[in-house]
Amino acid sequence: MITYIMCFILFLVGFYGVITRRNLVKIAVSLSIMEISTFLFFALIGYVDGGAAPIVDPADPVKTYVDPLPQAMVLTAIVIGLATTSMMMAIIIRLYRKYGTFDIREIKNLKG
Amino acid sequence: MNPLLPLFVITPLVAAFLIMIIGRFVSGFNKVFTSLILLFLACISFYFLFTTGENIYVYKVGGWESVNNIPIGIYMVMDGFTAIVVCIINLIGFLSAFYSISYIKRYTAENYFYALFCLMIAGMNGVVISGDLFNIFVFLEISVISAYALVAFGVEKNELEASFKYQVLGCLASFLILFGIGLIYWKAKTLNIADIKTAFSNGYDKTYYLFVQILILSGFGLKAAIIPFHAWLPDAHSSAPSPISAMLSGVLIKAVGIYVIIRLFFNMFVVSESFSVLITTLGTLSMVIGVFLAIGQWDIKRLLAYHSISQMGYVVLSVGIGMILIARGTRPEVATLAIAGGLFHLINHAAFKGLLFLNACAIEYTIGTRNLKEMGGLAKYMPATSATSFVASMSISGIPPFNGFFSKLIIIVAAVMGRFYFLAALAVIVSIITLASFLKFQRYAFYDKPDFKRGKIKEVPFPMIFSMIVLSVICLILSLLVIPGVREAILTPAVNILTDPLKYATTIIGQ
Amino acid sequence: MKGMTIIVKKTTQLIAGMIFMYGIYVIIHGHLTPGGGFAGGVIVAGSLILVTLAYGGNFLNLIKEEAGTTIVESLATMMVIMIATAGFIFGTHVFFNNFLPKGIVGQLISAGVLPLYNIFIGTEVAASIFIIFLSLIIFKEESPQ
Amino acid sequence: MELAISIITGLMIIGALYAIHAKDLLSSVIACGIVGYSLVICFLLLKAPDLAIVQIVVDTITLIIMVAVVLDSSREEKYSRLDTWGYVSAATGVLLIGILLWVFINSIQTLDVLGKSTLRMAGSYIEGAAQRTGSANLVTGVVFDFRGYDTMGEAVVLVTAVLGVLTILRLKGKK
Repeated sequence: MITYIMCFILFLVGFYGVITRRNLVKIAVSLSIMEISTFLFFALIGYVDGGAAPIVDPADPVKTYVDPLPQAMVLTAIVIGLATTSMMMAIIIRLYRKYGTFDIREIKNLKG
Repeated sequence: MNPLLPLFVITPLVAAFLIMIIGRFVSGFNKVFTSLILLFLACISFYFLFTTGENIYVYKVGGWESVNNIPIGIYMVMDGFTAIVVCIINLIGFLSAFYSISYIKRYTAENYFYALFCLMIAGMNGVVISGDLFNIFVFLEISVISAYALVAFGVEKNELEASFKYQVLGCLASFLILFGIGLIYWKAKTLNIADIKTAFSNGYDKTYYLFVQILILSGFGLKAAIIPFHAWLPDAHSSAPSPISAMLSGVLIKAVGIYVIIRLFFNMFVVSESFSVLITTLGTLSMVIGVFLAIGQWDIKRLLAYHSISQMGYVVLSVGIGMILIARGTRPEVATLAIAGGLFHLINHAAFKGLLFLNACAIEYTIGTRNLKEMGGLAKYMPATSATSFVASMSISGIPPFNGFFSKLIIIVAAVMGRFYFLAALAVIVSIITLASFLKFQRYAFYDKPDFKRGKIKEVPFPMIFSMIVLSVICLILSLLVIPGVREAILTPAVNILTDPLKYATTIIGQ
Repeated sequence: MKGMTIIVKKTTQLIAGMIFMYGIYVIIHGHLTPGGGFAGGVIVAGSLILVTLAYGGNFLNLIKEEAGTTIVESLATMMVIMIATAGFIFGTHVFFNNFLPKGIVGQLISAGVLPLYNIFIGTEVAASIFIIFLSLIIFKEESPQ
Repeated sequence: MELAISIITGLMIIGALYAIHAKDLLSSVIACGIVGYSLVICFLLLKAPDLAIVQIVVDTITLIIMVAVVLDSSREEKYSRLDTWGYVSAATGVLLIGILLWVFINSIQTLDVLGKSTLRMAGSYIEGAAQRTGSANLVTGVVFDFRGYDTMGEAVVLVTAVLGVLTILRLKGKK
């Protein structure tokens, strides 16, 4: 049980970072931390004690395997995370070039 | 297993890629091709609307039959409720694409605009017809990422800042949803919505259930801009190019937000009373606060964006009342009436909110400003826009002949019959304030003194007028849905899917 | 963008080719060993990025057409959808059906459609990530400081 | 096994806290990269080699992009006194986190412990899957054959992201 709780604490650390940080890069960093903890959570769910990695070698087929479904989901979610992070970074560099700062509050008062 | 179902996702995807490849050589290609594809999709969705009725079409992607009736592949499901939302997506999508033929000349890189538009439509269609939880998440990401890019399409300062805020909150919502899917998989060990319902209905732990529902509600509630999570909506909708804000406000928050909440909380989770009370309070809060925020606005698109929040509050309120009554098991006919009113208002809001945003865009296209103080007396110069805007304003504030009145009437009647008098009174007050704020919009924009120094104002080009007139005609036709004959064909199948808890699960597992 | 020192250039000459070949290996053996279309595609993109970072080059003449992404990436994704719809036509008339013969488990040509998916998804992922990186570099050079 | 993973997760939490509170932006980005790489170790411990390869490579690309953004900017994060609004948001944040953590701990008491997970939908992915999909690697079998529709959607997500980046980074938006 302790591993799941630690993983959720990591999720909350990222969540805290998104809420309280004002620097754009720090928000992107805490979002990717939340992402990392979600992938760890999926991998923890699929683990089976004594299960082997899900590669079938025809020599000795009979073995208990780890659950492949959460791994398939994480495989897709990792590349989705890469897509959202690269979009986020494109916007951040664009905002930095326009406003000259990474701080949200300054961007808000300059925007007005 | 009819083969038409995958067309909803394949055709926009193939269209997007063809636009990216061919649009570079043939200049006018992307505009015409997108409109044709979306018209074709609108026809298919109308075909589905009139033929599904009570039955549920299940399409097993990849041909994987269920193994001792546990579904293993991904299922595409088309039932009454899905048919309605698919019609909204493709029809408003076609009209916005047709509308932006002349509007998009102001922006560079039209190819990107049309490719992203087709991808957004493909994402929304994918979310609506999929019956698999993780599949909903993947297609949700497609539509939301293309929405981020389209909001930041004219790369000005405030558009970038609005798109950044939208991205941060959207990404946060996606990780909450992913964590919720992880928790659901942990307990139910399957991803098919119907299968999860059977896994959940034979026993669950209360705090686990509460935690999963909080995660899923806050994730999708953030996509639907319900009140505690609405911070991104006004900026994103007011700084996006107008056909896109018509799509965002009219369709995206419904197809990706409200539809998924209703589908999951009726057909996947066991309806629990404490949670339906929470949903109803969120609905009333967003209804009331949305309208009070909207009164002080002078920028047309921000005013319309805040009104979207309050109108969505109506839908969530009436669906919440239906959920409470189902959870209590008392007065089932009032529950069906409340849900029917909610769905009816969902359809109406798509029509008149899309039209209002297109009108705001026509005004901005000719005068170049969105501030109500700097306008006046446009009725003489722009007869078509002012007429359609009058139709839309009257229907959003619920004036009898138009569709808004009938759906709000059904909601208020259902609230009164279900003995939620306070909610019914609130609904009436909010409707009156909406009427006041739209009269202000009409007066300042169209009927005030014409003080123009900027030379002759001419009417907007044909594609814009065509879309606006078609939408205003739809606003009038939709009010026919109140007549029992028409309502039986379209609304009641959708309501039966939601009210009867086990119908969705048993038919899908059975097929 | 100016390249890096001579040491980095020399090491890149040595290892960039190997990384590229390793990426191709991971793509093709996707259905036998761990990794697959996604991992292999990203490794191939990594080797291309390594070469551009080490040697730099005058990217400004790379006109970033406004018309659309490079054809390679769009064609690759089109091919994925074509395979899926091919299952639609040849297989039991079902979308995404694995219609080619399955062969013997563990051999290179064995998993029906899967190697084709791996190859096209791999090229598509490699092209996409390389475009993202290139557009960032070109933007940093073009836009004023 | 569970002890090893909880130690690594503890270190990841410390790394994440440093990444959020770091003074210099570049070190914050690198700390985030390290947390990503330690996730690779967790994947290997949890018998998921597929994920380890993809995560290590994708994390490198994310690190390259983040460093490319942060490199030529003012690396210092402007430290300003927390005004009242800062305190309020920090306090609500911590309160919300406490409630969420408490509810999470209570809610997972009745679920399967780490390693004892039963299989329902995935059961038919394992036995007989090698023959049906023909692929020795079960995860690739699931990704490309049982759930191939997801992977096509996923490839389209990447294409959308590329289009989005190209639209955002073009210099002139309006004519």
